[in-house]
Amino acid sequence: MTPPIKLSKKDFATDQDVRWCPGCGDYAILAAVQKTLADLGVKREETVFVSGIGCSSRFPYYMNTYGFHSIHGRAPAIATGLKVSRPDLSVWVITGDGDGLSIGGNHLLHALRRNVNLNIILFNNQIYGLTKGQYSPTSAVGTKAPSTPLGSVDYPVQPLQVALGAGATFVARCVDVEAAHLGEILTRAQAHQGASFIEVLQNCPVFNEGVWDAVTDKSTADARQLRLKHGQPLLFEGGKRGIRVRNDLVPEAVEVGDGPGQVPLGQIMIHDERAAPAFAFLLTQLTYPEMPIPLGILRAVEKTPYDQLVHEQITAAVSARGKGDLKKLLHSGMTWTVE
Amino acid sequence: MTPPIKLSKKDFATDQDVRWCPGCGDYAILAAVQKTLADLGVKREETVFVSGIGCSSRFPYYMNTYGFHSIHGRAPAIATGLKVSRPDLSVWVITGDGDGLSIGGNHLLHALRRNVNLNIILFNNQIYGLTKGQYSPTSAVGTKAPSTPLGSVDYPVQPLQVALGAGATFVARCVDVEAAHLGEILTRAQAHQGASFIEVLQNCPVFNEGVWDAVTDKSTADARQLRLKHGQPLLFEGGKRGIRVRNDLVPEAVEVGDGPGQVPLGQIMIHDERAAPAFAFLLTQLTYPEMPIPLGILRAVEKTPYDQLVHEQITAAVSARGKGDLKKLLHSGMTWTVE
Amino acid sequence: MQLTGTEFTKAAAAAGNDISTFPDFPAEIRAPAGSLAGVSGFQLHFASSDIYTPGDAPDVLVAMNPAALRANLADLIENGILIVNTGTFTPPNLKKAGYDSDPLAEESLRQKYRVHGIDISKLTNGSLDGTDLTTKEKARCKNFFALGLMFWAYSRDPETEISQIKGKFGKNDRLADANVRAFKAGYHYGETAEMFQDVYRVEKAVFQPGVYRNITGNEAIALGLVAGANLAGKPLFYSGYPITPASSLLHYLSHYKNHGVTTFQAEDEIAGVGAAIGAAYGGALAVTASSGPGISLKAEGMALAVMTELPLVVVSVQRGGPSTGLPTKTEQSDLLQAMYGRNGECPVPIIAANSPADAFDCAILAVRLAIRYCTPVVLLSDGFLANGSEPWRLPDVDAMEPIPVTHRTDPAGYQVYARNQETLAREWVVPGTPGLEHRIGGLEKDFLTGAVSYDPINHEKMVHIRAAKVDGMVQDCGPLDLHGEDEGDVLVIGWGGTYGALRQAVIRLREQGKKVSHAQLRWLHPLHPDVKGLLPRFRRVLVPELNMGQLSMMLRARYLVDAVGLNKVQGQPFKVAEVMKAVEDLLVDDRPTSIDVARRAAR
Amino acid sequence: MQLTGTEFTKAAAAAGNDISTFPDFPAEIRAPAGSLAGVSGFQLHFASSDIYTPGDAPDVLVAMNPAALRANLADLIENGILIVNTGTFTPPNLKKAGYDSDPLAEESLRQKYRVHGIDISKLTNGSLDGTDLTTKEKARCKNFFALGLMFWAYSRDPETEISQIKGKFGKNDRLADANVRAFKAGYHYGETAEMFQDVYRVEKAVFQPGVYRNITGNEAIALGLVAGANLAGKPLFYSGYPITPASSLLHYLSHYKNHGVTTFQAEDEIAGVGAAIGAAYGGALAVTASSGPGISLKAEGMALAVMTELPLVVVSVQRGGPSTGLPTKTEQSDLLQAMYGRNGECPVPIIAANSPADAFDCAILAVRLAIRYCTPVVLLSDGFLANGSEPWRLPDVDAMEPIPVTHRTDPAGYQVYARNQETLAREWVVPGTPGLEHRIGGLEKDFLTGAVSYDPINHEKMVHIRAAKVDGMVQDCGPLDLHGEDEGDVLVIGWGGTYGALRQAVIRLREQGKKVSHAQLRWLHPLHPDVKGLLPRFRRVLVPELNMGQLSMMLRARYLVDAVGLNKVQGQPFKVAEVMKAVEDLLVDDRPTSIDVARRAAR
Ligand SMILES: Cc1ncc(C[n+]2csc(CCOP(=O)(O)OP(=O)(O)O)c2C)c(N)n1
Ligand SMILES: Cc1ncc(C[n+]2csc(CCOP(=O)(O)OP(=O)(O)O)c2C)c(N)n1
Ligand code: SF4
Ligand code: SF4
Ligand SMILES: [Mg+2]
Ligand SMILES: [Mg+2]
Repeated sequence: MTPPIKLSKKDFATDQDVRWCPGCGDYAILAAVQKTLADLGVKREETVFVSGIGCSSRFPYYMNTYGFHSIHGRAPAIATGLKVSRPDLSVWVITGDGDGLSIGGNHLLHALRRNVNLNIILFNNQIYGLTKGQYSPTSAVGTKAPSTPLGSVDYPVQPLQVALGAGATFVARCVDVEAAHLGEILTRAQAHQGASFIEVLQNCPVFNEGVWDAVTDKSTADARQLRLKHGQPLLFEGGKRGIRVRNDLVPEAVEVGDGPGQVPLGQIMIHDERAAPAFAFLLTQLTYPEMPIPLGILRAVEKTPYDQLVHEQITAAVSARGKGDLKKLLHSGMTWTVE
Repeated sequence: MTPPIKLSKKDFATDQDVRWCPGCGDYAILAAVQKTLADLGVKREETVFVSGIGCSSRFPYYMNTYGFHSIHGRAPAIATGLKVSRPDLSVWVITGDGDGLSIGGNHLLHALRRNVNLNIILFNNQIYGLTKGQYSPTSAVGTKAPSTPLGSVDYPVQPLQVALGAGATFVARCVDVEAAHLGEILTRAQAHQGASFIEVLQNCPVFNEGVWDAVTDKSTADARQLRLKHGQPLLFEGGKRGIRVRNDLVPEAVEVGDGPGQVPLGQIMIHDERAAPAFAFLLTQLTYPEMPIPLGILRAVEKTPYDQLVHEQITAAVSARGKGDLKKLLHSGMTWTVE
Repeated sequence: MQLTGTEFTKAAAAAGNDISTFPDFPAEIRAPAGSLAGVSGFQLHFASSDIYTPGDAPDVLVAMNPAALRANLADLIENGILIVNTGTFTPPNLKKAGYDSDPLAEESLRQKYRVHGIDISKLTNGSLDGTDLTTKEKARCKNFFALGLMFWAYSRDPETEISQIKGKFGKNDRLADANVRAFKAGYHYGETAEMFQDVYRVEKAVFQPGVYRNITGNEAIALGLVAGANLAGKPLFYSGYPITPASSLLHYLSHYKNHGVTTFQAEDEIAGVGAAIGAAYGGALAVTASSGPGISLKAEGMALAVMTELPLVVVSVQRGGPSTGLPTKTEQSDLLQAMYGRNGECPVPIIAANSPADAFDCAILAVRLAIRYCTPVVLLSDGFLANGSEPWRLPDVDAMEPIPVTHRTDPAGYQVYARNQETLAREWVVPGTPGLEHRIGGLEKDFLTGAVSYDPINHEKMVHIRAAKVDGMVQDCGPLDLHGEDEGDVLVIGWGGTYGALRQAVIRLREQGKKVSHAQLRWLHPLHPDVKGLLPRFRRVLVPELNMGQLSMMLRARYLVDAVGLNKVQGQPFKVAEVMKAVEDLLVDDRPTSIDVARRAAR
Repeated sequence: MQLTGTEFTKAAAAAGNDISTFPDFPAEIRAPAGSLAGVSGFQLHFASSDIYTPGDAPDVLVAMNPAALRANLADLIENGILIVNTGTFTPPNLKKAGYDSDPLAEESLRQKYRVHGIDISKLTNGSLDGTDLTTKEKARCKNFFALGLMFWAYSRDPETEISQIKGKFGKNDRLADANVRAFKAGYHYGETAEMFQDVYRVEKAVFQPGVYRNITGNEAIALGLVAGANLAGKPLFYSGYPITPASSLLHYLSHYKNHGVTTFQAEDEIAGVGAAIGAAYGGALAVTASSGPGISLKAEGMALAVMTELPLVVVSVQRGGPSTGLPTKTEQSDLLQAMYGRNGECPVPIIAANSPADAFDCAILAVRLAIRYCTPVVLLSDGFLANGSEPWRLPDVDAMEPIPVTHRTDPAGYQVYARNQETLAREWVVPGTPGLEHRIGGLEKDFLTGAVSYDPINHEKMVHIRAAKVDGMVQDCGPLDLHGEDEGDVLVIGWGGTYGALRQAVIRLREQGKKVSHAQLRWLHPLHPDVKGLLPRFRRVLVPELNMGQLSMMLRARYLVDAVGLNKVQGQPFKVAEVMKAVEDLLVDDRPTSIDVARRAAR
């Protein structure tokens, strides 16, 4: 056997022209995924990207792996069938805020609650890109879009809250242009046994330019982003500030230190990926401008994935009853013979 | 004008034979709803019950109000259209754990996140009753049912967690047979402006007999139920025990008192319906047998309902641009005349 | 009553009779006993000649309460035997059933039928005196009393049944004992009272030699799918969402885990077809099933399978529509939904099972076509077949033709949409194969590379290829199931579960010397190639369907034949007499272009 | 190019020409400029005679880059004018377009067309020297340069356009100024260089007097719905989920809030139809719209509306299928989905708009039918109509016939499913009405009380009533749109957006003395009652459709007429010449039973 050749990022690119608009955040995500897979040394042929419909859902065309650009909102269901029948494959789901949370919300919910061993990346640009810019279920109230010239009045959902409500075992948030951080999270997601859900804050320069700038802008990122590190206190602004949780479970951003008006480090909440879900839920309540927004892994707990349980049950049935024999099966029940 | 005649519970019953199985928990819920509406003095003609498909969804046939027994899982969408176009009506949604959380999960999610002013009652019997007993998304792992002779392997969802994940503004839980408590909660739900979500633990004696007995059984209820009262400490077993939340947000059931090994009342968590959602989420983590299960209103916050915002926008548009004139509308844009 | 019927069926089968059953149960799980909505019927036909339907008008009706009487009396033949449980004919029950006065008191009833009033409730109770059963438990035994009565009436061997009951109730021998007591009491009551003037004895029908078992349509499909997967050497992946009358497919298959069957209870029908597509892409034999509105929900997914050309079996167990309709009643009204219920030109092959046992073969055929042509296939069944049963001669497993599957592994020259020239199937390449990584999806495909293509000519070409692939399946059609000469006065042409009624009607008409033939179509899309030549060789063509004329429309459009529909949409199967009458009308009168069972029934 | 086309259209309209446009844009939002997938075309036809289509082969082609040339050259008539922006014919661009060498260098090109190579990029840039525009901004102005060129070529008044540009860019007068500069530069360039041999001047077409505006199909439907609601005195409730090419209906209507319009962007198509049903139940004029796969998803909801008999308008703006297909291309392949894409016997009336302006009338008709018959109604349009435009003579609002609505308020004797004898409509009783509280749903209904009924005869009766209600709408059909005599050699019969091409083809053939007539069906279900009598009066019947023969199938099945299909499934409208050719073939040759545009196009 020849030793496997180490693949490079380029090996994960296809010969297709990438058709996203110039400046679209999707390019950066694509690059990060390609690089991560190369770094992880995964096999192209054992990797499948399944997507729905949307700009983001074009993703599989640009990955030189197996890929399925399916129908709007149904990727989690299709990926579930694939993963359950082929647990040997590494299955990724690419979806958008419209694809995954509008039409596809239910399938996402069920893939997460079943804890199917999928890596789900939701590109959140707070807009329907492909259909030319209508507001989405994550768009802020007041979004002016082709279908809401006077501003939207629907309250948005938070993707991470939906995921936690579904009982997701791995919940994370990243930013499109932060390749290194994205790579780290993707690596963790790939290692996680069960459904991994990653929200990527993505810029759509054409229909929603700068919607995440307030939190992703490099110059202010320090003050507006809370980098989650398991076992570490929730600190930001270079450790100068942190998050304390009051007795009534209200989180506060405080100055850290021992001076007057400051809060000692010991009172700063310690991040725990493995905590009960209310903790992660509390983190999702940290929203700009009142609070820095959390980036990284909010939750990662172990729970046997659905696909594995399905196969364990099948294996158990086979060992309990013996490998099924078709003839016997047909002849079961009451039979009689005519001569 | 003649003064309105006060209606009785019986006035809310129809002439239809109620077709649920003898002993079904649905009877008690029906009675409680009929009584509450009579007590509240609502007008039958201004009340509409919309349901999907399932045993529970037969409910509208037995209410002498307007009613719509629609299709499987879609009641929240239908009710949204009705309420948005007719905000003067009081619109109730009746759904089951299958109807509302399996096929209809997405519509439920969106009705809740939009905060449409509906009263949604989900009858949770942890089973598909109407189709003869398959397990549902709320069934415990290991449920043996016609489609899972070896036991189900899907992890269940918690209806209340799904609701909180969707950003629901009113979230409550009741038991089918506790008429008085159910009546209180229904009354509050009806008063709540926005989407009210009530999970009712319902017994299906035919396919899932006694699934809630562990927590609903009168003889042990005291120890296993946590009655939520806004502004009051989380106490149960007649106040002998209570819930304390540790610094790392883990809730503990403790003996209350000042004796050794006991926890002083002051450290017991105070229930706050208006707290940020992580608090209610934390309450949903209290599950039998480790913990008493919370009953009552977990969350109730004010937020202008969607239907109201829609109409405010329309009204604002009319006052800004004047009531639309069809002739003007047709003649808008570039026109030219041919003689 | 379902239990009683099932037991009787087994007994008849064991006695070597040809059987055909049609349980007709209410939509409510447990409608209040005694109400009209709660009537649970079970019609059973057995005879010593080959039979094809559960019997038209029954010869004997056992009415366990007033509602049952009201619901079924109209079906009983004149001078038929009517057994009534008088113990339930109480004023409240009469009221529930909508009777103003006691119908048993009416002279006309006794003139028309041979009425036997028996207080079955009381007799059953009596038979259980001294047991520790609750009143409720006792009441439940009364069906076994009735069964015993019928066993006596039809000279069945009570011992087989007694051991059956014991087997059924297993460890709970308190109940077994009670039911056996009730059963015996009924049997003995008949014997002792000599109630019946004629005691039926059905002789063994002439059967092909072999081992038989009794089978329902859904059981047969489940077994056929397992067999198909077996023949293809593929794991079976079945995903579905419960819905009457398709649910039991999921139930049966979930018992076959040791046969490598994976069952997935999806969150809805859309996920059901979606997961199946995912599994098909992964290389499994993927199947999804549903009924009526559930099939509507699968439309978008089925279209995706058409565009991506993946093997997939979609079973549609039809029920009464439209909308939620009549979930527990049978109908054939989803043929056109299967043909046209998707956007764009989106052809899928469609085959239909014509009897419970035939459903087994059809399921295997569906698997074979899906794999051979790399395409979604629709298998139509209906509520009548799904729950009805007949004796099924067990096939010789070793003699079954294998279903060859090839998954390309050679990367050299691979083109995603290159086709097999004979079948026009593209290659089924599964993830995990090195060097063959490729992307597929729902946008129009380049005819060779499979890349997204908006090219106008390519699009048209692909539309034609997809159509040609289905049309080309005529090569797999096998012989047409034609009974009678290939020319004559009337050709009766049908499809699906009406087979029995149609075949029997034509047999009887032919016995009367009428020039009538019968073809039952297994292939609906493509239509069997022989149909074209056959139609013009008959003076008239009658198309009986349990819908408003769906196959009829297809035949008329395609062959410009002035086919006459016999249409019944009552949630009930055809009666042989209805079909015979329609043919007879057509033989004497050339005018009608559609015949309406309702008009007569409503007379 | 979309902008350029729109501007030119307006100018032509203002000049009094009859216009018809057909924007053909790529599926990608912004496919990489210069790639084949990124080609954005805009075909415009104007003439002084009545015209019905955006023109077959264009007389002039402006290719802004090599890809545009490659994609469109085949359409240009021989000896037509070809204007090429040579500035973009760089090696990378040529490669992107798939050219191995520069096509402009080929002699054959110049022999076939009147080629004008112009470095529009450079000229545009030049025209903007001295402005503070970025390179990108400058590059965007080049379309206006091209527009200026065409204005000169067709002798259009540049001043109207200049003020249009200024109006368009509004406050941002930096860009307005730049575009005006570019536009003028183009105009002047044409003038100065005297490039074109013939300068077109289109005379005013003969129009009925009145006030006109230019309108697209989707705009027309949006306005028609508002008008319909107005005529009915009802608030309009529109719910939909974005999908090409239906999205702009939602966009347009969301601007009409002050007309009492509520727009609801639902979470998916199922919720879209669901919310509409809820609103209909509440008494609003409820409308939902979608396309292709989105209509599939609405099937179950539509069936519920059929069963509950609620007024509802469902607009299906067809696009290329199957599956996701070709979202931005036009097709007529969803007629049978509208007819049959639901479970059970589930009839809905179907009408189709035949031109952008006609869509306005059809929308009102759909509203009228929905209310009058208390039923869901499908209005078919397509991508061609949705985005194409034509001049529309504004109707006299005061002369429009009101749509009467009655909501029963009298509880005495109310029966939920009692019907109006003329229309078979049940009464539309809305919540809020005291004493009329009632329950409806998707299970079969008792024909009078509306209670759930599993009665066999009642079911059949209801199936017949639902069918009869739709069939009875023939009373509302109005005259058939027939051009030519009601007998002859060939009847061309079509529906929907093919109207223009078909009518023009038949006009031309008749000018040549051929005995050809043309009927365009607005009513697809029920079919117009005159069709039956008309068909046999022609030697041959040609049914041109942008599908594989869907109306054709309906006509053949119903009338047993040997109709010949002219079928084109290329995502493109018919060309007049294609239709003429097919008729001519049929006039000389009686044999073909279907004609295939592809075979020719692929030649
Ligand atoms: C059944 C169906 N409904 C609607 C559409 C149209 N559609 C395609 S993508 C999309 C929304 C995409 O939004 P999102 O998922 O946020 O993706 P983005 O383009 O923003 O990356 C819609 C509405 C469709 N293709 N299919
Ligand atoms: C589209 C569709 N799919 C499936 C069904 C079958 N079905 C009816 S009710 C039901 C589940 C009901 O479960 P739940 O909502 O928990 O109600 P319950 O009967 O337990 O009260 C199912 C699967 C249907 N009627 N329609
Ligand atoms: S529209 Fe937005 S999301 Fe879509 S490709 Fe362009 S920039 Fe990206
Ligand atoms: S099956 Fe269960 S839920 Fe349904 S009516 Fe019977 S007891 Fe109630
Ligand atoms: Mg998006
Ligand atoms: Mg349930």
